[in-house]
Amino acid sequence: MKTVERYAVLVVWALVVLFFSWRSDSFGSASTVKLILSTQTVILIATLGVMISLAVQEFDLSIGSVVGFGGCLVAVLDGVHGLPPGPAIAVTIVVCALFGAVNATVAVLLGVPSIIVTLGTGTLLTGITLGISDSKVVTGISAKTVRFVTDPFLFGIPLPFYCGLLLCLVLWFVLQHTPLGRRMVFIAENREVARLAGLRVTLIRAGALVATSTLGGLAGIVLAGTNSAANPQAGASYLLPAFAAAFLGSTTIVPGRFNAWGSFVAVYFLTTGITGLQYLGYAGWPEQVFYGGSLVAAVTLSHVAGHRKLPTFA
Amino acid sequence: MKTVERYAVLVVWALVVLFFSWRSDSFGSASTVKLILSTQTVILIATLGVMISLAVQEFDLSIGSVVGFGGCLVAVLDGVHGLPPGPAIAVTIVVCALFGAVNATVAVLLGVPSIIVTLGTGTLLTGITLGISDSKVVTGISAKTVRFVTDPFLFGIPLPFYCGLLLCLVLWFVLQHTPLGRRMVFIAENREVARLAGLRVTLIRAGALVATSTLGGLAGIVLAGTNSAANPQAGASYLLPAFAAAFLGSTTIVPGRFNAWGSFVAVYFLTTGITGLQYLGYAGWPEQVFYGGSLVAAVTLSHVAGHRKLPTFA
Amino acid sequence: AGCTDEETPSDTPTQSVGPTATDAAAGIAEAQKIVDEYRQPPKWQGPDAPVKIGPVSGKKVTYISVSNSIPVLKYWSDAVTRLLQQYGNVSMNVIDAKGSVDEANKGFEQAIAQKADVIVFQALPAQLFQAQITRAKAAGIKVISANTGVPGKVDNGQYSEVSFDYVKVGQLIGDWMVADSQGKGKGLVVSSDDVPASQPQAQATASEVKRLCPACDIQIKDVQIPQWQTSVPTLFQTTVNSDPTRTYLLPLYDGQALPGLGAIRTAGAGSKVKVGAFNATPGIVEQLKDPASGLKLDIGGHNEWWAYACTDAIFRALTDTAPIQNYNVGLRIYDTSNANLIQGSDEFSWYGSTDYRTKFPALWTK
Amino acid sequence: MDEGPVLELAGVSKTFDGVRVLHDVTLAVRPGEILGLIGENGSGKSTLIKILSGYHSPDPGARIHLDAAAFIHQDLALVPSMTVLENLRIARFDTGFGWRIRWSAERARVGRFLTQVGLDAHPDTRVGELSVTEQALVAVARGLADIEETGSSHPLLVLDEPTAYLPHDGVERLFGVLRGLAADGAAIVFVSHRLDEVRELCDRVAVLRGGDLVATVDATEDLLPLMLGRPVEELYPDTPSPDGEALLSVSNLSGGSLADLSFTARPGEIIGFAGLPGSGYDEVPYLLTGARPAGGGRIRFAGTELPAAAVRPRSAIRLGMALLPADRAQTGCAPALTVRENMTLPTLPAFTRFRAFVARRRERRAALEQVERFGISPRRTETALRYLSGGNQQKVLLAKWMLGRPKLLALHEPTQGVDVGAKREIFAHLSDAAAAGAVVLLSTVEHEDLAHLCNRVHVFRGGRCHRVVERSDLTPDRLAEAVYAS
Ligand SMILES: Nc1ncnc2c1ncn2[C@@H]1O[C@H](COP(=O)(O)OP(=O)(O)OP(=O)(O)O)[C@@H](O)[C@H]1O
Ligand SMILES: Nc1ncnc2c1ncn2[C@@H]1O[C@H](COP(=O)(O)OP(=O)(O)OP(=O)(O)O)[C@@H](O)[C@H]1O
Ligand SMILES: [Mg+2]
Ligand SMILES: [Mg+2]
Repeated sequence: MKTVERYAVLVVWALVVLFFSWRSDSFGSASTVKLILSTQTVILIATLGVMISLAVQEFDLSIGSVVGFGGCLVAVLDGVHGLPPGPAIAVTIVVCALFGAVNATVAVLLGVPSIIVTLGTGTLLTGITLGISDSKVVTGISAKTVRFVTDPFLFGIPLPFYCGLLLCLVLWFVLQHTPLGRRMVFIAENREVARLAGLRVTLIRAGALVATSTLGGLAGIVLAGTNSAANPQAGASYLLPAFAAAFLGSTTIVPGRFNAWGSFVAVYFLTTGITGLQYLGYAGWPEQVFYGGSLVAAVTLSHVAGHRKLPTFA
Repeated sequence: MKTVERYAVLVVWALVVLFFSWRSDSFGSASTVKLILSTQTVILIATLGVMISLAVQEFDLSIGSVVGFGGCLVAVLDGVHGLPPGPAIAVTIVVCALFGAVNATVAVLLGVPSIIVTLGTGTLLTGITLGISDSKVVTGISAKTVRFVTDPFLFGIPLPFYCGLLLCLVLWFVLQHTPLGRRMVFIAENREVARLAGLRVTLIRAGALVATSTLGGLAGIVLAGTNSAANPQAGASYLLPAFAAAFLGSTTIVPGRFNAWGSFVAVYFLTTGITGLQYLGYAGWPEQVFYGGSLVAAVTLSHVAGHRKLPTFA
Repeated sequence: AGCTDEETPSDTPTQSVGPTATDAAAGIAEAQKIVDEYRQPPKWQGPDAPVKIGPVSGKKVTYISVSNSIPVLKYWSDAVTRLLQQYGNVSMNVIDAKGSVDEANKGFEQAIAQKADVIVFQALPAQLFQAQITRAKAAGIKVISANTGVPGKVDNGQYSEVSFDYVKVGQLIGDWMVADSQGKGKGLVVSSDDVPASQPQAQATASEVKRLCPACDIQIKDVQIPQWQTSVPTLFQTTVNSDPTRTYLLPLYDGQALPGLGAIRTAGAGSKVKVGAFNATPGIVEQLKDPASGLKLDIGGHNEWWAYACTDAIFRALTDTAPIQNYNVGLRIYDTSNANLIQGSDEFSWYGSTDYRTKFPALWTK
Repeated sequence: MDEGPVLELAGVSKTFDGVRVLHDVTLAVRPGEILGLIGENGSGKSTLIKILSGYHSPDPGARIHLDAAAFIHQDLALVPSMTVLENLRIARFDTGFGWRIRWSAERARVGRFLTQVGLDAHPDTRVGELSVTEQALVAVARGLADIEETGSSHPLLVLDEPTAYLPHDGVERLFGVLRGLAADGAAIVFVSHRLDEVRELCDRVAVLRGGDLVATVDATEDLLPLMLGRPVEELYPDTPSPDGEALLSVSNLSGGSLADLSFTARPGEIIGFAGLPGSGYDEVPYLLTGARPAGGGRIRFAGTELPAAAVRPRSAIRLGMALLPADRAQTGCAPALTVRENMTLPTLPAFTRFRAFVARRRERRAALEQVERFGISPRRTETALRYLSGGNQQKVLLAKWMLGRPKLLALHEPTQGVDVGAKREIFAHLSDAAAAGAVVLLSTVEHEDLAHLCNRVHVFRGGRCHRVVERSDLTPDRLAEAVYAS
């Protein structure tokens, strides 16, 4: 049963792939794989970002805003103020990390639940993003940055995907194999007990929130680089998909825990269905029905297969 | 300290009102009060809806979709199929309640965390909404329905506001003064304790999810009636504001618990700021900065004043 | 000015064309004339250069729509798909970006992977896709942008731009306000800067009003899509409350106006304000007949006409024919005087002109 | 060699929300010394310990000297969903290259500590799958592991009521370990409400009363009066004599580690259940009341007969049963809610007007009555339960069930963490309930209590009841013999 649970989502994924390969001639091809892998990097990074907070039972609802903000900031620095790509990216990441530190201060030090804090700070940051970009698409990102982000790197897939892959690897290692990873799970399970056991709960929780915002900023940079421009409103559309993928990911590979490869699988599983439907010509509402339906089905299936508690949230 | 905590949000609200009355000539007037009270009914009802689930530690992320769906369904039934308003409204409410029952089945009976379930079912329902409305604005809601929803009822404010008020009263009574309310608090705190104390945990949790969807449907009906048309896309924009208000509400009046009057205050507090800014001519991004900022400030303030744990979520 | 305006729009749409009215009466008269003209069925002013569509058969088009959950966008993608198939045996793959830039990017990648011949992207800011356009061009794919605001404006590497003349729409809204208020109107334009066409349209309204009516007054405020539901209702009411003489409320689109119409109805202000917007969306434009809604003007752009124009632009791109700058897709003013035209479910019958159905195919020679 | 004290504190006070719970405590523990720390419930023992561990900060003016220390907290502080290994080593995993946890080394090490405390469990077992007793051993093992980790030759080990859930042989083994540690130079602070244990193990005893350190005396002194500050009364009430028809009859009950249990009980009977961990003695309260699903068997209670598998907590309560689980933190209480709210949870309909809304004044009065009856401190009903000491929380939970005047009390370790005075009160309440015609079922490791209170005790081995010791031969020694004899 354990194994069924672990791989339930993978099995559903395989079925989805088979189905679409059968129905559509062009679906089952290397170019589809390339397409699916190379276009979901932003959401992959954002998902890994929220997953880190979720792993210590913190909800970061500001992720969407940070993605939008990060993209605009790097575009403003690089495109408008003419900073070279390196410093522009570095400054953006630092600023996003600082934003995460603000979240952490209010949520962890003052003890206000992170879900409310980030709902507020996220809205505030969206306002700021609109302010700095004058509510307009920011353009002028240097060609170097854009090429760096969009040129094929290996097997025709651009570099950011491999960054995402590396990130998965790192997070998998940290969560599964290092003391920090275990401590995060411990904190998620029972914060008080973790404190009594002598863990630096405050530091780890704060660190997770900072990491989330940092990855959010990175996702924003990739987004802006891919488009060579940044839309201040673009971030909002990443909030729910990132959470959906992180939650779905927590039902597979290491069921019951938020985990990196689970998130990876979830991101690409959810995209596969949509891409398949598009190949078949069903753009529009069928996509949403499929997305929602497959999310519920996959989660329920792996849950029923495992008779196991999923991470509880409320 | 207790009292400061209880009324911190009210005090901040008063300060906001004073500030805007001072800065803007037209702000401090009966028409502003009327405006603020009469335009927020949809969000008030949606907030009360999510509050009910939150009170038993269930997250219903499908509320936005249900609002959109309810609006479209009533418009389709009344406007397209020509059902009289009464039956159209009744059918809509029943269908929304059934949707809530689906959420409840998967979340409570199968035991999948409600936050994932409703993320999925919500997306699915959005797809269905687009399907039933053919992705178009649905129109033709009978004039009677529209007048019923928009005609001034008392002090120039239309009926739905008073429905919202009544709902607050009922929910306040249930949550604060009935055994059911007390039991909901226990279920939120510790499900196992509640079960061992003989509470019908499953039933109450399921009931809360059904109630949330039912109120979501009601909010949708009010929305469609007010606009005399239903936009299948409209629901999504109610998700975050409803959660923001419910959370903010949990920090005031009965701090530490999700409560009806707290939600009421929160809804109107958050609107007041936006309205004031609009009077001063700052529409656009300053609104969001203010909204996010005042949310964080109010929550933090009442938290710091109370030295008390807010309801924990994650 | 008006329908016979053949000048290509200048780069800065805010800079309006035509005489500057020095005295108020002349301005009002001119505005009135334009409004009257556009109340009539739109006349064909399309291209006359033919295009040989023999070679297009079997070619592939990818069409990226910003969100097919929005009714009119869904209609367009369906209609263009049908026309391409019917007249040119061209197959079209529609991608719904669901409002997400990433999904739109995926559309470009998918088109490149599937070796499409033309990519159309609909109502997405062209600046966002410079890199993708460059890559598509490198792969030999022509890119057409649609409805980004100014017809024929191609400054991000696309092959052509096929758009409603949003600048004209903005001007018409301004003309209507000037005429309707007899040169005394005060108005609020509610833009939505996250929509690419919004700034040209909003600026056009403001400058048209300034040109024809020095005594009039226009403010512009920005309410973006995620806030339409929550901010527009209060914005309408605060505007009226803080200045009861500012009675012209001019959101860009009637979809944006919809939540505000509810607020007006609720406030019983239907007779005190005049809401004017663009799109003539079925379901919303009907509210012209309901005095309580406050909706007094809804300019319609002919959606099937646009679909033909878009099809034409695709044919020209597929055959490497010079693109058309401005298709002058039919616009018609609906207001309380001709609201009776809004009848039945066939929105195209409201416009009273069907020329495009024969004129366009006549250009598409084998 | 003259060693300085391992732990030295002076002027330690602690105030919670204006209430002083520790007042100017001064104390020193030397290497090799085992210091007992005793006091009534709520006298400040755990608070003092949490100050030592850095969990609470003391009021200004305190001086604390302490080098290397390990703590075993009250309520164990374990995470049930994680493995024994993770619980033991969470704060100090041994890592290899790339900060990778060395699982095999860890497993070996943990295995060693588990052997030391006599727990036969795999390091990868989830703690939640262990019994409460086994969990207590895990907590002890963690303390030992932590102390080894300090690497100090004179570490301090602090144990806050580690024996509350331990059976007799577990206690003996623990004492052996502690004595060994002390002989190697460790200092030990040992908290317990079992004064005989304190006397047996400790050299000196510090006595807290109401936050004041009233004395630090030799363990041979008479501790009870010092601790209570009042004359001592008889601990055990008279065992009531049952009469009438059987109120409860159980046939072939099985489930969990328990198989095939049958017995009957008459009103007024107090029946004990004893055995080694895993023998099934502690399943009875849960299976009878439907808290855990029974595998088979039938139950007849108060004229209703039904399959055991069909019992749910709700139906059990309706029939007049009450369950007091041992795991207070996970299944017993809602710590964030008030004493009153916790107390009236199962009986709320009794405090309503028209069965519709809560008559809060009546509810408060009833809660206050219980607070007085059970001597709960502080004597307030509107405090959140989490702010009560462990023993007082336990009293609240018993008071909660007594409010409903149950006809069957199924209790698992009802006096865990309860001081002698309170224990006496709890026994008196149980005896009163029995005298009023209730059946009391008592699963506990406290053989002394069983011997004094019960009409008979069922002793379990390997999931089956292998002997019933009747009132006539019920002595602690007989009982221990029945439990441990092979
Ligand atoms: N966090 C807190 N806030 C307020 N009061 C507290 C808090 N923790 C403990 N107290 C109070 O401090 C007093 C001492 O509690 P403590 O837990 O130290 O008692 P104890 O001696 O360990 O009792 P027991 O034998 O029952 O475990 C009690 O009155 C308790 O209510
Ligand atoms: N929570 C745990 N408690 C105890 N042992 C564990 C735990 N998690 C893993 N281990 C053990 O540690 C060893 C290595 O762990 P794991 O299987 O995760 O690593 P791996 O095989 O190198 O990684 P992977 O299979 O993911 O590539 C295994 O023997 C595993 O059983
Ligand atoms: Mg392995
Ligand atoms: Mg204690």
